[in-house]
Amino acid sequence: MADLLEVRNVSVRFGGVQALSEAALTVRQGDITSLIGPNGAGKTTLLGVVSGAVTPTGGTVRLAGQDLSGLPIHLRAQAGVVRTFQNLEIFSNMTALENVMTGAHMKAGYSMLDSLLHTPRFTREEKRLRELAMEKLEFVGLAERRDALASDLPYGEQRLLELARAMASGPRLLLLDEPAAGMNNKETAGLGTIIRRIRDELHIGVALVEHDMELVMDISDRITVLHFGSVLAEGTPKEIQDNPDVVAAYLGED
Amino acid sequence: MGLFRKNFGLLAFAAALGLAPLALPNDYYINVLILCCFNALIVMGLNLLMGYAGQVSLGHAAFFGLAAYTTAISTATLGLPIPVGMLAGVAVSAAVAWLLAVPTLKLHGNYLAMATLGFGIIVSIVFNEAVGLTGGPSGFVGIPRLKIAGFTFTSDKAYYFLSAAVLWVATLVSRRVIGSRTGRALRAIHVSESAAQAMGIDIARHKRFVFVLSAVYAGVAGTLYAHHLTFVAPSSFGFHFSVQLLTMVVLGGMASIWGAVAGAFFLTSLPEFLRMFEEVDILIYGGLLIACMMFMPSGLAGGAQAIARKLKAGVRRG
Amino acid sequence: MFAGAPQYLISGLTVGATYGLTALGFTMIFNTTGIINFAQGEFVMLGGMLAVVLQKAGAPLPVAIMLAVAVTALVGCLIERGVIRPVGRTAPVNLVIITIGISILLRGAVMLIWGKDTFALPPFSGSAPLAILGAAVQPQSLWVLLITLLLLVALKLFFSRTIHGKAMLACACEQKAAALMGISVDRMAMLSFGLSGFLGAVGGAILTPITLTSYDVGVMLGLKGFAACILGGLGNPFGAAAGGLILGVLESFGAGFVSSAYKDAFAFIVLLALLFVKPTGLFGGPKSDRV
Amino acid sequence: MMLRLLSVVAALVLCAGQSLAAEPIKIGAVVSVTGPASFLGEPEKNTLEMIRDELNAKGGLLGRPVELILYDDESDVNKAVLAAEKLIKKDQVAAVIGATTSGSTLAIMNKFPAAQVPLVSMSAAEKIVNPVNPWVFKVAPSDRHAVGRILKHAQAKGYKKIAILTVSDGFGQAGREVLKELVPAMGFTLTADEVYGPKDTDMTAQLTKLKDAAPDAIICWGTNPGPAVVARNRAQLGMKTPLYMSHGVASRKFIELAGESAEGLMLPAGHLIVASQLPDSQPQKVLLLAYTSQYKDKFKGDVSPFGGHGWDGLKLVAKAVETAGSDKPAAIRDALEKITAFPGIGGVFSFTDKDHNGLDANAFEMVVIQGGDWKILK
Repeated sequence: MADLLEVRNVSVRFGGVQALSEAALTVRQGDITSLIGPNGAGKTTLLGVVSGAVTPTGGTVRLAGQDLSGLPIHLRAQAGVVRTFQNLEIFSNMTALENVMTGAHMKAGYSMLDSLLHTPRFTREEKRLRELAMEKLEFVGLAERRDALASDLPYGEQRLLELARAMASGPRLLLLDEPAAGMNNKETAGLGTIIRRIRDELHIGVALVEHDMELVMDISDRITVLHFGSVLAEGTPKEIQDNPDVVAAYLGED
Repeated sequence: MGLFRKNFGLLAFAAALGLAPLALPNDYYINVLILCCFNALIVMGLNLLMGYAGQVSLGHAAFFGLAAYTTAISTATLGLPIPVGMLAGVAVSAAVAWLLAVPTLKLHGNYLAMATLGFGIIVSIVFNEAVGLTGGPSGFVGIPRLKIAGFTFTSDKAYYFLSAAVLWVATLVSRRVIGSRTGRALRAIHVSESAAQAMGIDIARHKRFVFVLSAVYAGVAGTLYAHHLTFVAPSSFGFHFSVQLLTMVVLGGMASIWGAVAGAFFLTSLPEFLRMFEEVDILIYGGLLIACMMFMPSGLAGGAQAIARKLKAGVRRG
Repeated sequence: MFAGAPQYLISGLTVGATYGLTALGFTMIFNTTGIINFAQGEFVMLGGMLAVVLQKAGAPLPVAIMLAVAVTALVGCLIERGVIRPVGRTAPVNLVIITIGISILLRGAVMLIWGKDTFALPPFSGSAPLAILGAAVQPQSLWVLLITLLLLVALKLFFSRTIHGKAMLACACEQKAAALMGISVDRMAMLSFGLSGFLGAVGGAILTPITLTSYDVGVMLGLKGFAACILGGLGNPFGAAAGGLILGVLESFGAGFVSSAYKDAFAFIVLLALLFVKPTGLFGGPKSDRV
Repeated sequence: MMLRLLSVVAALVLCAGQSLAAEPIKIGAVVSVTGPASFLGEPEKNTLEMIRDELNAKGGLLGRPVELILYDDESDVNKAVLAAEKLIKKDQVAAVIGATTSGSTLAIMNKFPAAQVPLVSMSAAEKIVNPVNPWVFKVAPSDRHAVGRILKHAQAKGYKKIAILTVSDGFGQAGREVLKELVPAMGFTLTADEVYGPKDTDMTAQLTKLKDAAPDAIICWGTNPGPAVVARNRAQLGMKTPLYMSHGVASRKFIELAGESAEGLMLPAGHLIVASQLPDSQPQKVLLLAYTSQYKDKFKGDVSPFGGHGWDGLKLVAKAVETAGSDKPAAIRDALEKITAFPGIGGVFSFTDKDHNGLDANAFEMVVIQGGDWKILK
C-alpha cells in the first residue's frame, strides 16, 4: 500500500534546544502508526511539524506525494491533515453538535450571500452538515448529547467529541495527540475500538501519540520510537517490544 | 409554525421598535431613541467582533467618526449627493478596518486592546488637529439633513423609523452571519485559534471579515448620526466613547445579539433616568456598572436568560 | 535644530516617570491577579489630590504626602476586599468593566467632595532651575526621577528578598500551585492592590508640584500608563518603568521635532509599529496573555 | 410641528392669563456641570441659580416667579443636543441660556430658529454670531477683541515678531484662528505656531521651540490649568520673552496655580478681576463688586469670568422679558435685540440686528500680574 504520510529528515530547534534531529515518520493509508517515546522525546513536536504548527529547520513532509512544507495549518487541514490536541481544545461555547458542525467547516458549499439570504442552497447544505455531524457523533457514541453545551460534558466525552469533530472535517490523515489522557480503563478501551473502526471502516490513516502502552500495543499497525528527538526504532508492535534498545531507553528513563 | 417560532424574536423586535414612539410621554424622547438605535448598531457590530470572535477593540469610536466625518466632508464641503457621501463614509470605515486588520489582529488580548486603543486615539487626534478638513475641536457645522430620493427626513419621528429599520436589518444580518458556518468559525476562533485552524478555518481571513463587518456597522451608524445631528465634533469619537461601547457590549451580554441591543438601549437611556439625582448621578452610574457585573456576570442577556430559566423551573414545579 | 534635544530629553523623562509609575502599578496587579486595573490612574489622582487637601488643611508637606500615600494604599486594599474578591472568578473583560466602574466612582467622589478645580502643591526643594547639559531642570524633576529609581530598587529587593514578595511572584506564575504551597492568593491579591495604590499615590504626590492635579487627571494617566506597560511588555516591572520613560521621551521629541499638535499621535504610531513587529512589547515574553 | 408648538405656547399664554401669578416663567439652560469643561460650567451654574434666587426674591418677572430648568450636558455635544431638544419640546421654555462650550453651542444652535426660541450662548466662538442667526445671541466676548487689545499693547511696545502657543480645544482653536489672521494683519511676523493638549502637563518642548524662533513676545491661548504650566515652564527655562495670556485665565485660580511664575504676565481681562481698581464712574463697577462678594459669600470661592457669562445671560433675558412685558419667545428675542448700554459682568452690552454679541474691545482691559494680584496697564 502507498505511503500516506512521509516525513523525512525533520529537524527542529527551539532556542538552544534541538527538539528534533533528522526525525522520520511514515503512515500508510488505513494504518495506525503510533509514536512513542519518553517525555520530551519530541513526539508532540513531530505532530506539530506535520500539522503545520511547528516550522522545522529542515526536512520534508509529504501527504500522498504532495509536499506540505510551508503550507499554513488551515491549508494542511484542507489537504486532509487534521489533529486533536493533548490539552483538549474543544469549542466550549458551543453545543456538541455545533462543535462537530464546525469541524465540517470546509465541507459547507455555500457563500456568505447564501447565508444572508437563506437561499435553498444554504438550507440544503446546513441540513447536510447537520446530518454529517450527527453521523460522527453517533460514530463516537455521543448522539444523545448533541444539544449539551460542550463544556458541560464530562472529560472523557469531551475527548470523544474532539475526535468526532476532527473526523467531520473529512481527514485523510488523523493526528491524535494523547487521546486517552485522563480516561479510565473502560473509556480507554472504548476509545481503542473507535480508533480501530476509524481505520477499518473509514480507511483513514492515523498517527497516534499515546502514553498508554496497552492501548498502543493493542491497536497499532506500526510503531515509531523517538528518543531525544531522533528515531530509535521503527516496526510492528511485536518488533518494538522485542527491541533491546527500546527496552533500555524506557528502563533508563524510568 | 417552526418558522414563526424561529423568527419570533425578530418579529417581536420589529413590533417593539415600531410601537416604541407611542409609549413615549414626550416627543423629546424620540431623540433619545434615535441615539439608542445608533449606539445599538455600533454595539451589535462590536459584539460580533468581541462577543463572538473574541477580538477586543477599544477603538471603535474611530470607525464611527471616520464615517461621520467622511460623509460630512463629502456632502457639506464637496457638495456631493447625500447617498454618495454616506456610501463613501461606510466605505472609508470599511477600508481603514481592512487595512488595519492585517497587522492588528495578529495581536492578542491586552496587546490587541492597546493597538486598537492607540488607533482610536490617533484618529481622534487627526479629527482634532486637521482643522482645515474637520473644523477642529469646535466641530464641523452645516451637514445637510438626510434626504433620499427627494424625501427629506425633517421630523425626528421619520428619522427614528429610518434608524430603527436600519437597526432591524442589521439585527437580521447579524443573526444570519452567526447562524452560518462563518458564525461557527468566529465562535471557534474565540475559544481556540489552534483548533479552529486545525479544522481548516483561515483565521486571519475570518478575523478580518468580522473586523470589517463591525466597522461597517459603526460606519452606517456614523453616517446616520452625522445627517441627523447635522454637526459633528471630535469629542464624540474619542477614547471615552470607545470605552462606553465596550461597556455596552459587556453589560448587555457578550455573544448575544439581543444583549447588544439591550446594553446599548440601557446605557444610552440610563442618564435620562439618573438626571433626578443631579451630580450624584455619576456615582450611581459607576455603582450600577459594578453591581451589574457582580450580580449578572453574563450581562443583561445572561441575566434575563437566568430569570427565564428560573421561571420555567418554577412553573414546572408548581 | 538639535539644540533643544537635552531639554526635550529631560522633560520627556520627567513626564515619562509619571507614566512609568502608573505602569508599575498596573504591573503589580496584573502579575498577581491577571487583572488590568482601569482605576490605576485614579490612584495617582488620589495621591495628588489627598496630598493637596491635607496640605491645605495645615499638614506639613511630608506628613501630607505620607498620609495621602497611606490612604490611597488602603483604598487599594479596600477595592480588592470589597469588590474584586467577592466577584471571584469571572471573565477578564468583566473585571475590566468593574475597574472602569471603580474609576468612575473614585473620580466622581473626589469631584463631589473637593470640586472640579485644578490644584498645585509646592515643590520639595525650591523652584530655582538647575542647568544640566544645557537643559533647564526643575529640582522637582530630579526628585521624581530619584524617587522612581528608589522605588524600582525597593521593588526589586521586595520581590527577591522578602517572603511576601516571593509569594506574590509565585501567584503570578501559577495561582493553583501557589495556593497548594500554602500561599493565600486572596491576601496576595489584596497586597498587590495595596502596593499598586501605594505606587500610584507616590507618583501622584511627587508629580503634583510639576504637573498640577485635579479630579480628572487619572483618565489620561491611566491611558498612558497602560500604553507604557504594553510598550515595555506586560508583566515586566522594569519593562513598565522603561516603557513609561520611552513613551514620555517619544512625546517630548515628537513635540520638539515633529509637531506639537501630533505629538501624542506620534507616540502612539511608534507604539503600534513596535507592536506589529514585536507583538508582546519590548521586554515581554513570547507567551501572549489571556484576553 | 410648528403649529403644535405655537398652539402649546398659545395655550400656555391663555393659562397664564387665567392663573396670573402662579404660572412661572420658564428659562432653560444647557451647562457643562460635569466633564472636561466643568470648570467653566460650575461657576455658570452657581451664578445662574444665584441670579434666579435673586430675581425671585425681588418678586420674579412680570409678577411671576422665574423657573430655571438647567440640564448638564456633561461636556458632550450629544448630551447638549438632547438637553436642548428637551428644553424646547418637553419643557417648552421661553428662552435658553447656553451652552458652555463652543462645540455644544454650534451643535445645538440650528435647532433654535426652527423652534423660534432665543438662545443666549455663554461660549466664545465667533461662528456663533457671525453670520448673525436671528435667534442666537452670545454674551462671551469675542476673541477678536481680546487679541486686538493684546496686539495694540504689543505695537505700543514696539514688538515685531510674535509667537503663539494655543491649546488644542475649542477655546484654543478659536483663539488660534483669530491670532493667525490678526498677527500678520496688524503688521507683525508670526514666527512660531505651537499647540499643546488640554491635559498636557509639560510644555517645555513647545517653549524650547518657541525660544529658538526668538520672538519679541509670546501669546498663549488657553484656559486653566494649561497656561499655568506654560508660565511655570517659562520660568523654569529662564525665558525673559514677554508672555501674554488670554482672557481665559482671568481668575484668581490662575495666579494660585502659576505661583511666582505668574509675575509680569499680561492679559486682556474683563473688568471683573480689577473691579476695585476701576474709577467709580465706570458703569459696571458697582455690580462687579456686588457679584464678587455675593458669589464669595454663597459659594466660598472666587468669581471667574465664566460665572459672569451666566450672570449676563440670565440678566439679559430677564431684562428682555421685562421690556417685552411677555414671556413669548419671539417677544423676548425682539426685546433682546433692542437692548443697549446694558452694564453686565463681561462688559456693557448693546445688541443690534447686526451684532448679537453686543460687546466691543472696551469689554477688555489690559492687566499685568504684579505681587500676586492684577494691575490695570495704562
